[in-house]
Amino acid sequence: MKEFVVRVLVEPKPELLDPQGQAVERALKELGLTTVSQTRVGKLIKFKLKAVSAQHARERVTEIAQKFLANPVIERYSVELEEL
Amino acid sequence: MKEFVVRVLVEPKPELLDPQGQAVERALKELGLTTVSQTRVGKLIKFKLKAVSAQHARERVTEIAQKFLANPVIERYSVELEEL
Amino acid sequence: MRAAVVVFPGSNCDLDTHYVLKDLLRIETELLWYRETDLKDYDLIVLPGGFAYGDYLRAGAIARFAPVVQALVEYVERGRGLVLGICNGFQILTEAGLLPGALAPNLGRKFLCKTVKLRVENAYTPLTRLCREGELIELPIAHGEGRYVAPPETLAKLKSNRQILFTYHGENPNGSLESIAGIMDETGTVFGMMPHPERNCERLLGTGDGLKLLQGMVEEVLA
Amino acid sequence: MTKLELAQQHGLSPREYETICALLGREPNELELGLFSLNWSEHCSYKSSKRFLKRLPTTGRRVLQGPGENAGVLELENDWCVVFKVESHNHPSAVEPFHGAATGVGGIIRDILSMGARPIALLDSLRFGELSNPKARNLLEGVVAGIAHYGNCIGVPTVGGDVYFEDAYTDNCLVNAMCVGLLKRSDLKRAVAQGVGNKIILVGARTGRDGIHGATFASEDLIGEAEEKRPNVQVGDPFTGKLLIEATLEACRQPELIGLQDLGAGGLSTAPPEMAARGGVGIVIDIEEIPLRAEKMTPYEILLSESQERMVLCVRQGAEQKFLRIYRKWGLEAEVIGEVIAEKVYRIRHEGRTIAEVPISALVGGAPEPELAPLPPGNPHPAPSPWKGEGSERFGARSGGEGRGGGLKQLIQLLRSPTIGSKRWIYQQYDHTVQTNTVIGPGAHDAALLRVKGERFALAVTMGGNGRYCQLDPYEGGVRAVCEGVHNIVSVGAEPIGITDCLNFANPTDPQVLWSFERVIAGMAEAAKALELPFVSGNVSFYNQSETRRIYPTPVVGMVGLLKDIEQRVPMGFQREGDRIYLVGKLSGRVGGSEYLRVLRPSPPTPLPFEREKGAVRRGEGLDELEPTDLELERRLLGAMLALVQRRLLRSAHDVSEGGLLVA
Repeated sequence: MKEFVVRVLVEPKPELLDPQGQAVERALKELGLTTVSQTRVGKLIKFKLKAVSAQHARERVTEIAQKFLANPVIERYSVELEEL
Repeated sequence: MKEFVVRVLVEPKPELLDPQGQAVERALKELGLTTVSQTRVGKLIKFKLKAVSAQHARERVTEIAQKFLANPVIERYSVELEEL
Repeated sequence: MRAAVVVFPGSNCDLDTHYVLKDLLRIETELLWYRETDLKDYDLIVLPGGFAYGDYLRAGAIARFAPVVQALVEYVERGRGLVLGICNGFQILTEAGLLPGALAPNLGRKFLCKTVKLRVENAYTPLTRLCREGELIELPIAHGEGRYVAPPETLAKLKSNRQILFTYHGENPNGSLESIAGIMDETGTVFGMMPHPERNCERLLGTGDGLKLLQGMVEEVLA
Repeated sequence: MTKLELAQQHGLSPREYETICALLGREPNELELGLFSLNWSEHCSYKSSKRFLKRLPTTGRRVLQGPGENAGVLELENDWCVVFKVESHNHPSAVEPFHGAATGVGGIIRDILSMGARPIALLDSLRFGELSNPKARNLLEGVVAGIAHYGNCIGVPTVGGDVYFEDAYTDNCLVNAMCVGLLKRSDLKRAVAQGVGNKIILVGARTGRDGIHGATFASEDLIGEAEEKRPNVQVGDPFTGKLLIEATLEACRQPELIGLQDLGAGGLSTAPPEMAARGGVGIVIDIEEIPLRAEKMTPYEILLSESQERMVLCVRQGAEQKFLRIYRKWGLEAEVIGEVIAEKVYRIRHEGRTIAEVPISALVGGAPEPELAPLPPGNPHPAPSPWKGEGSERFGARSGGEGRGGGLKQLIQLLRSPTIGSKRWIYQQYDHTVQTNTVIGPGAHDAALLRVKGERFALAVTMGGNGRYCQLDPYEGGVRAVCEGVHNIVSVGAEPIGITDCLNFANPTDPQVLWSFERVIAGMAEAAKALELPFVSGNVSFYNQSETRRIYPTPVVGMVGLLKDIEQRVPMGFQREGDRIYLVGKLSGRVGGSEYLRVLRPSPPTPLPFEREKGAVRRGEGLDELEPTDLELERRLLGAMLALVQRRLLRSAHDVSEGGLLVA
């Protein structure tokens, strides 16, 4: 069994209004980052996982992300894997 | 000016109780990911940024992350940069 | 008639809802532990407000996998009875796919507890049968993730099937799509609403508008 | 480092260290030092305030439990009792506002729960710097969000409280939380351990490194230490808190439950010895039995940890499995960690060895009272008021055009002051209708009114306190803190029946602060005796100062009232055209300490209280003088109002406070 650090990044769908993203963008600009655009605020779910292979791990995590970690109506997700 | 996609990942400090992380870990295990451990739930702040150089962009973002995007008392952060 | 109010770890309005059904409407009502899966002889099942599983990750995201919700899917498929999700209950039903759409964080990014006006959009449903179409009623809301969102094709179906039951009137407190505050499923047996009818069933606490909604469900079963 | 230096690092003075060695007959080891540092902290022992607090009246016909327990208990009607208390989380909130405030709410809820009562209402009193200061805004944002997060998730409605914005609180915000609970007299529990062999069970969350030195931290000055000294911030989990309420209420229905207590400041180092002291027994604890959240924790860290959502139960020997089942059913940790022993000591065992053993009487109540003498400032009156005026100011009369005609403009300016203006932007973030008992909620009246399902009586609750009055005249400020509560309760038609309080002050080591502490208590005691109101619980928070600022002496009073018939409740708003309006009580026209002065007569920022001017503290010239309260008049006013309520002659009522008659 190998050990992986898994990061699932969940963010609001582009077409969905993201009030938190807008608020953060306003603040970033006030703090001097004037060239900022398209700010989105989402969730990071990070965990360690033992699996036989990276490919197997990615499959299992993707299935769970689709079913649980993200709500497909309002969110999209990406899975990142890193072997320890 | 170059354009970058910036991702700032903010998570609770390791020694701090993370009730949300614990709840998500219990759920992941019940959904069959039995070999999960050390689950943490944090924030993802994503935005586009124009800057003269990657190095300059990273400096500016790091400064703002420390002051605003993360609460140094209870959170730690990492900055990821990708040139478009 | 037998009713059940589901108790998740973290439910807060289970006792409030149980009080209305049992003490005000005199219906035999049980508190149903979330681990139960035998729902056969209930005519009405209510998923109450609260923070099931602490609402961690997303409101209702974890509660949806509770044994009682799995059993609920089958209960609905067999049309065994009526299901009403109030606030957290509505969030759980959308996460479980028993109701279309989703409840996103409020546009104002803050929890909101206030009384709002609602317009009854469809008065020919068990929940609204004691109301008139277009009638304005007052109910309290208390939520942080109450912004109803759905893709265009779902919205179109909701409209054509007249599945929209309530809309916020005068102000849209949380930025919901077309001010939607409550809907039902295509079969007309699963209902979800963000406002809390059980918190306005007595003149002592307000206008009492909430009672006739729960009474409607009871009368539908007894009819 | 010598043992003495280690003791001082634990916040213990050389004199205290000597006392410890005398009590033990030897030098304490590091673990025992940790036990003493928490049990003898100001927060847990009240060592600097005990002798003054004794002057508060604590008896009365309705008092079932006065100070000394987790919360006070008063009898109501038909075997119902009300349980209530105030707790402060000022220092943790200054370090991390969200979690500091959230854990404050969690802690006070568990104090009520450990009396066997279901929590039915929360109130909070908050003090911040001026809103123009960004630091104050951040603290406000974090504190309100933390209270909302915990209160809303745990399902206890937040129905009242108050908030002031004053420069004096810029560096030290105040977060006082009050919780009210109900129970039947037969269900009353006490925080006691008794019966040799009975088991001690730890329930709730696992133990981690949260907030170690939290209690002693509260006793240190917050001078520039917040940055480097990154105490492990305590994080509250309202979800576990809710499970703890349901499981504990179920446990309280079991006859084999002897007593229980919340693990507050000090965690396992203070709760078991306090329970043992009340039962006149000793307790032995096994470190290995304690469920941990972090790896490689030392016994020292485990005992001093202040992880939240944990409680300790004492249950009859043989019945422990029943209680473990109840808590595990709700998904909570539950382990037998020790038992009651005859020898009156707190004994800690680890891997079969005793690693610490201290007499209970040394830990609980053994702290020597520091020799601090209250010293009044240069003359019998407090420091100069921030406002310099010529002779006593009659509102408007003296100030030419500003008075006549200017009334509307001034009203708008007063209403714009954040202290007076609507607080809807705060309380709308709190769920104040859950449990469907809120008949009068926040923003609607001077007090909140809660119905009790199936009963005719109702419960009025209020919370508040004006620190500025106490800054100008501590005695009069103390009197007014009690009278304001009485006015608020009687305005909804209820009869005030009991008081809890949180006394927020700066360093007790400063004689003048101790003087104002003594005077505030004298004023509160006098008013409470005159109005026959017992103090049944309370809290003291010292060390609320920084290098540049010292908070006003701020007593926050929580008060409960009984309305025998809910149909006799009195709303606030005017009801019908033609109704006559009466002003009752004396109108002195004095404006000392008023919002009028602060808003409409701006002056240099408030000097550091008790500031020396040219060698002697100078008393202001009248402008700041507070009109002394006539307690005899207050007594008759209270009686008259209750009579009017009983005869249903009142259409509505409102207390005249900040902003005076103009705003009322």
